[in-house]
Amino acid sequence: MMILFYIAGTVAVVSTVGVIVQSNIVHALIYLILSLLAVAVVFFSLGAPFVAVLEAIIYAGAIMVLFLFVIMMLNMGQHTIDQEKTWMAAKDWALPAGLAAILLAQLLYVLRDFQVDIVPNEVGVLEVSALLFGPYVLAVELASILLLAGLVSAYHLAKK
Amino acid sequence: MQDLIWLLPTFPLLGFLCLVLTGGSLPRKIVAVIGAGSVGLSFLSAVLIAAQFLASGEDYFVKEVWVWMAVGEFTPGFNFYLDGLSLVMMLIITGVGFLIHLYSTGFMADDPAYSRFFAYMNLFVAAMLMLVLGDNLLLLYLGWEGVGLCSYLLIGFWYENPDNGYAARKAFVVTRVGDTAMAIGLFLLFTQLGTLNIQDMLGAAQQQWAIGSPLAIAAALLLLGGAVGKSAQLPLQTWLPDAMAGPTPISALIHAATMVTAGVYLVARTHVLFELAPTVQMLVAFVGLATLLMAGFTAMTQRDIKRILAYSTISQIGYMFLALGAGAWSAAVFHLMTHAFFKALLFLAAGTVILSLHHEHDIFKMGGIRKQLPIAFWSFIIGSAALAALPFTSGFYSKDEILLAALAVEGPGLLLWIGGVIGAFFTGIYSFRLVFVVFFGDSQGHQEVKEEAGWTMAAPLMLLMVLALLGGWIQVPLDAVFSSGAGHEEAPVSLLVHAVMIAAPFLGIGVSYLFFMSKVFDVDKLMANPLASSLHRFWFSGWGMDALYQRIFVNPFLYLARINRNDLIDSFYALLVSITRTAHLMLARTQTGYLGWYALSMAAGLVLIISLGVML
Amino acid sequence: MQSIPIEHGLILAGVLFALGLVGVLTRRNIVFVLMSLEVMLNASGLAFVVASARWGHADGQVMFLMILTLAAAEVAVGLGLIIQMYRKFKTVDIDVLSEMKG
Amino acid sequence: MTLADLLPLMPLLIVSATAVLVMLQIGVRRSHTVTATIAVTGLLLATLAAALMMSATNQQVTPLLIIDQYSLFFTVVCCAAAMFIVILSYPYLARLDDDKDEYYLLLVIATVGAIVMVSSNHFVSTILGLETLSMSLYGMLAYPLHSKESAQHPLEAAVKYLVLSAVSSSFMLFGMALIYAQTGTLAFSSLIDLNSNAVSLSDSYAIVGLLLLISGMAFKLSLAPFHMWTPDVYEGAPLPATAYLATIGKTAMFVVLLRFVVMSEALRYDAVVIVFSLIAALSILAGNVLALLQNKLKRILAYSSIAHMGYLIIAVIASYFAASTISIEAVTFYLLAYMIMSLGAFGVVSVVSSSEKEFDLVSDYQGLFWRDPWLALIFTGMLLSLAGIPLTVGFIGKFYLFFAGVESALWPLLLVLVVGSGIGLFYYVRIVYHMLLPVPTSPQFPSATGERLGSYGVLTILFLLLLLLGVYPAPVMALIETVSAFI
Repeated sequence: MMILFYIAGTVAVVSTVGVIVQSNIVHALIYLILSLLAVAVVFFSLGAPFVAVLEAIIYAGAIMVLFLFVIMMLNMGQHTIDQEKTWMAAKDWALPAGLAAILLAQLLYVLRDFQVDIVPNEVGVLEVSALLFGPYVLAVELASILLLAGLVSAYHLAKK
Repeated sequence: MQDLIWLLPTFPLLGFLCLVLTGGSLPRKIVAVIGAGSVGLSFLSAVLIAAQFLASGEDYFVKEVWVWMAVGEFTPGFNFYLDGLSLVMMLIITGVGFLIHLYSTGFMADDPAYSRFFAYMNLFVAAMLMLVLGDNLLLLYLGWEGVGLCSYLLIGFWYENPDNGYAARKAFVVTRVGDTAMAIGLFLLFTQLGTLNIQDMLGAAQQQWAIGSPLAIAAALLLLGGAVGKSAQLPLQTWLPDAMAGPTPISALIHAATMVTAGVYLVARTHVLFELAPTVQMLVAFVGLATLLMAGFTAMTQRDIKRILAYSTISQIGYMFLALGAGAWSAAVFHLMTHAFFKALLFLAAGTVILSLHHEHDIFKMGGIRKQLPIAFWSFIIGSAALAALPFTSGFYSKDEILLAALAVEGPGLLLWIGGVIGAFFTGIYSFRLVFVVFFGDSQGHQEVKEEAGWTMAAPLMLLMVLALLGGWIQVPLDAVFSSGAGHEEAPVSLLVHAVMIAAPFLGIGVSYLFFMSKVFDVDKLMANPLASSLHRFWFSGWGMDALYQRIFVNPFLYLARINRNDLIDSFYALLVSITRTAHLMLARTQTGYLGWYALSMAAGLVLIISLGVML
Repeated sequence: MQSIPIEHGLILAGVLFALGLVGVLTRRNIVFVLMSLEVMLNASGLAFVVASARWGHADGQVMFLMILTLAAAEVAVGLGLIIQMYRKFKTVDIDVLSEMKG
Repeated sequence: MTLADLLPLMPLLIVSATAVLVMLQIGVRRSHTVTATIAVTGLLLATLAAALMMSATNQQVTPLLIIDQYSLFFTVVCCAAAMFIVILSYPYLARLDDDKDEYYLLLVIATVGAIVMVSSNHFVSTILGLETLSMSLYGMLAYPLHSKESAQHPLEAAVKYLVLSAVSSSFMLFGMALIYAQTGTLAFSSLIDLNSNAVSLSDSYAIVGLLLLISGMAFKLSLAPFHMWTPDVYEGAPLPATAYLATIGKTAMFVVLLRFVVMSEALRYDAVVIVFSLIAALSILAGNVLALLQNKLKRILAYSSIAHMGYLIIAVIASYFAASTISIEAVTFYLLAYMIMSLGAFGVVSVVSSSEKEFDLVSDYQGLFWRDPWLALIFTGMLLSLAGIPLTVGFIGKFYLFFAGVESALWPLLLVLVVGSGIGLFYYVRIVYHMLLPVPTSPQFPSATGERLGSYGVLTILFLLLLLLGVYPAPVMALIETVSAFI
């Protein structure tokens, strides 16, 4: 499990780097899907098979397909790659990357003495659904309202 | 009925609102009804409340109307406090106020700004009632500033004349000096004693401060500053004579009967503090003595009828301060009341004279009008008699009490008494000088005399005449209020003392008679003497106080202003403005409109605060 | 079965989070910005699952589901806006959206 | 979740039912008037229900929601404000050449989110409420997108808000995850001493989690340095939506922030106090300075809202140092005051504007006193209240905040507050000054028509509230004192 975690983690990081540096948007999307799948494996290695499956189906599946549709609709194929390249000057990277690096360094710094080992006991679909239909039943209902809001907004904005 | 005490300021306030909101569009009749009627209603309720209060035999009565806000310990409220002192003040304000309002409906009949006049007057009455009835420092201060504002507005009522505007500003600025001292004093009391409630505060002061402790002295001094400013005592008296620029009913109401005595009220209300600071109390006595003498001298030399009365007001308030300083709190308030009667009477009568003589103010241009204006004449006779404290008039009783109290003061008692008697002598001179010059002798070629106006002006004069004569018999219910100061033993006083006190004003009247009536002595001949004439000039100018202030305050200030034209302080503000402007322009440039930049600023902000958090 | 130190899980989440942030900050193509946002949200979800695994209960996983929901809704609305933007400006460059400033 | 839990949820259920009803109605037959009427009725019912329940309800409904007097107080405030905004929106949208009904649907759903937020003491409900609110707001901000005549930039406003808001949400979520990793619970709880048996973490770890969460919240409250989006979004969005974002959006978020800070005892860490102080000072100064020479009303109000949120943070800091609940009362009162005056100010602008043309420049209001004295009076009242002039609710609110600051001896921040208020006076009074100028030769906007009667009614109510709470705030203060004891 431990090895799986590190391998999947490395894949996730590498493919995410791919997402943000790619100039070909379709490639970037593929990298993103790869990254999400790798995270799903990480979930699995942490003993959370249910969310791992959801990550793969909903995130890497449904949501990414939505992206793909839009990319197709906007007709952003090969010809936008050059444009993307002109938009990515090295100097634009320095400041954001620096800030993110500082942020990361701070996180590493505060995690330095946080040493708790996870023993990945499987917390699977049973436990999650017991929560969802128990104390969190209101959250499920509210999530439906949230999706309704998103639905109505998206419907109104995207029509015509 | 007592529960309805909040109605008292509410009636005039409503009157004010009605008059202001209609903006002068109401017919005069209705304005008169609203203006005078609201104060009348207020007086009526005051009488009923007073009757009930006195019948109840309680020492005091508190009505909590509402709590403005309750922030922790800080709970200022609209609470009214009624005891003997505020009872007397409330009756004077509403009673005399009502008579003056009634008089004004006739006096101001020709004025184009009729409605505005009554609006201000009503606001004044409301503020003054707030001042005397409030049970906490905030209400007191609100009323204090409110009456100051109304005084300013009313002195400058005829604002077309720039002199009036100047007088109004002068009054405002000079009293502001005192007000600032008082505000600091109130703040000191609040922070030191931790309560806004006046009674609680006084109680706390009594417990926490020893007699003569520096805090008590500081607080009493600062309050005295406010009182001196409002009541036109030395050294802040210079605004009151100029304040006569306002319409005469204003002079009667604000600058004789009520507002200028607010200083006396303030000292009487906080007398506990002054008892804790005996040196300051002695200072009060000497301020009063100096003022009454100074103003007495000045009044003898004035020519403007209203200025004479103004100086006499200053002088009489000097007597009240003398009484306060002597610890005769009741006597001071008693004199405040009788003074309100006879001085209002004198001012209103003077208003009648002025109106009848087409706005003539110079007494030496009047003369011999007793036949044409009998009511005014008798008003002046009675008013002046009371002012000079002739026996059996109201002024006699109150002044008698004051002088006896002054005599009883340990140490400088005799000095104070002699000063007071000399003042009484001068009072006799100047008050009857006025009567003789204006009403006897020949007519000084003035134009024909207009008829005396209708009943609205006559009736208040009649009533005030009665009060000025008989007001001395009124028993003021102040014993409970000043119980702490009741230590004065009524020492037996020799007959000589009484004889001197009774004789002094008669002597003054005699002198006045010889100069201005029988002309046994000639003023002009006296004036030929260089010493006398320079003294006259000196006194006429009010002891040169205005010139002195011009020289030591105004001129240096103007000089500073001149050399500082491009100037330090201003450039400091200009610098502030340009700093904020520059800051604005720089910050506005950060609002680029670019999403990426905004996101970057968020990330930078996050990194910044987390760095702060991790490092600390 | 060996154990995984929790800080490694959190660090992985932090790295992904930082990468997503870099993407949001640098890309001018709004579709890339939206994708980077997904990375950030996903990283937060990962952190929840890691924490949940530490405590051995499912609350964090429930939170992950909620994040999934909101990410989906956010993407839907965001893509709707992108379509309108493309219709109006014929570009996906976010810098055209800078008509208001100051 | 039992039946007994349903009763306290009544306001929430009523508003949700209203949303469903509006949806059904849209499905049956579109009618602008009917939709608005349903929305107003539903929100009114919810307001009344919450007000009636207030004195008797104090219940934790599932781990997610706490329905106590405090949350019900803000439920009342938010529902009433939402109702007012619906009334203001009606004439504004009347001539929009697009479907109008979904706007009300979104508004009602956003109110569901707001109610969840003010009742939330759990991360899950916070996030769900917040995102429901935001998701609806994206739609509302961009609503006139399809209209050709729209003068504003709804698309730009919505995209900026969506992207930045998502960034801030992810900050918040990551912070929550870090805190959860330490405490093991998603409910708001103290970060200290909770798991004494578990491995204790360094303080700085907790602080990083807190600061991530706080910075996400600060974005929603448009506190500096996370404020940059505010003016652009305010300016570009249609007025009633801006009003919604500025009042209900901010208030709901602030209630969550307050509850979280109090329950987590976050202010026990010096670093958090310092960061809060910095945020407050920066917000007050930046907000007021940025508004200084601004000519667009919506941008002025945006900048001023930055400053006002900064004032509020002072009392939040004070809540830790003062022994009494006075600073919580101060925050509560100020939020109410801010709601009234801000809604009033946006309402005035919205009354003269419509989706086709917004009158957003200060110079548009030149001579308003001579053309529409009542409206000008209301606007003056709102502006003076925002500036904190006595006899308005804004003064009492600011005094309250000041008092809370004094109790806790936060002198430097109080100095900043005074300086900021001083600068603020300038730009508020400048607008009043413009209204007093002579009427320009060509008046900028037509006089009010009959359909705006409702808006005038709303403005009048707000104006009366402004005066009432400025002159006689004691009863409301007493109520607030009672409800504040629950937090």
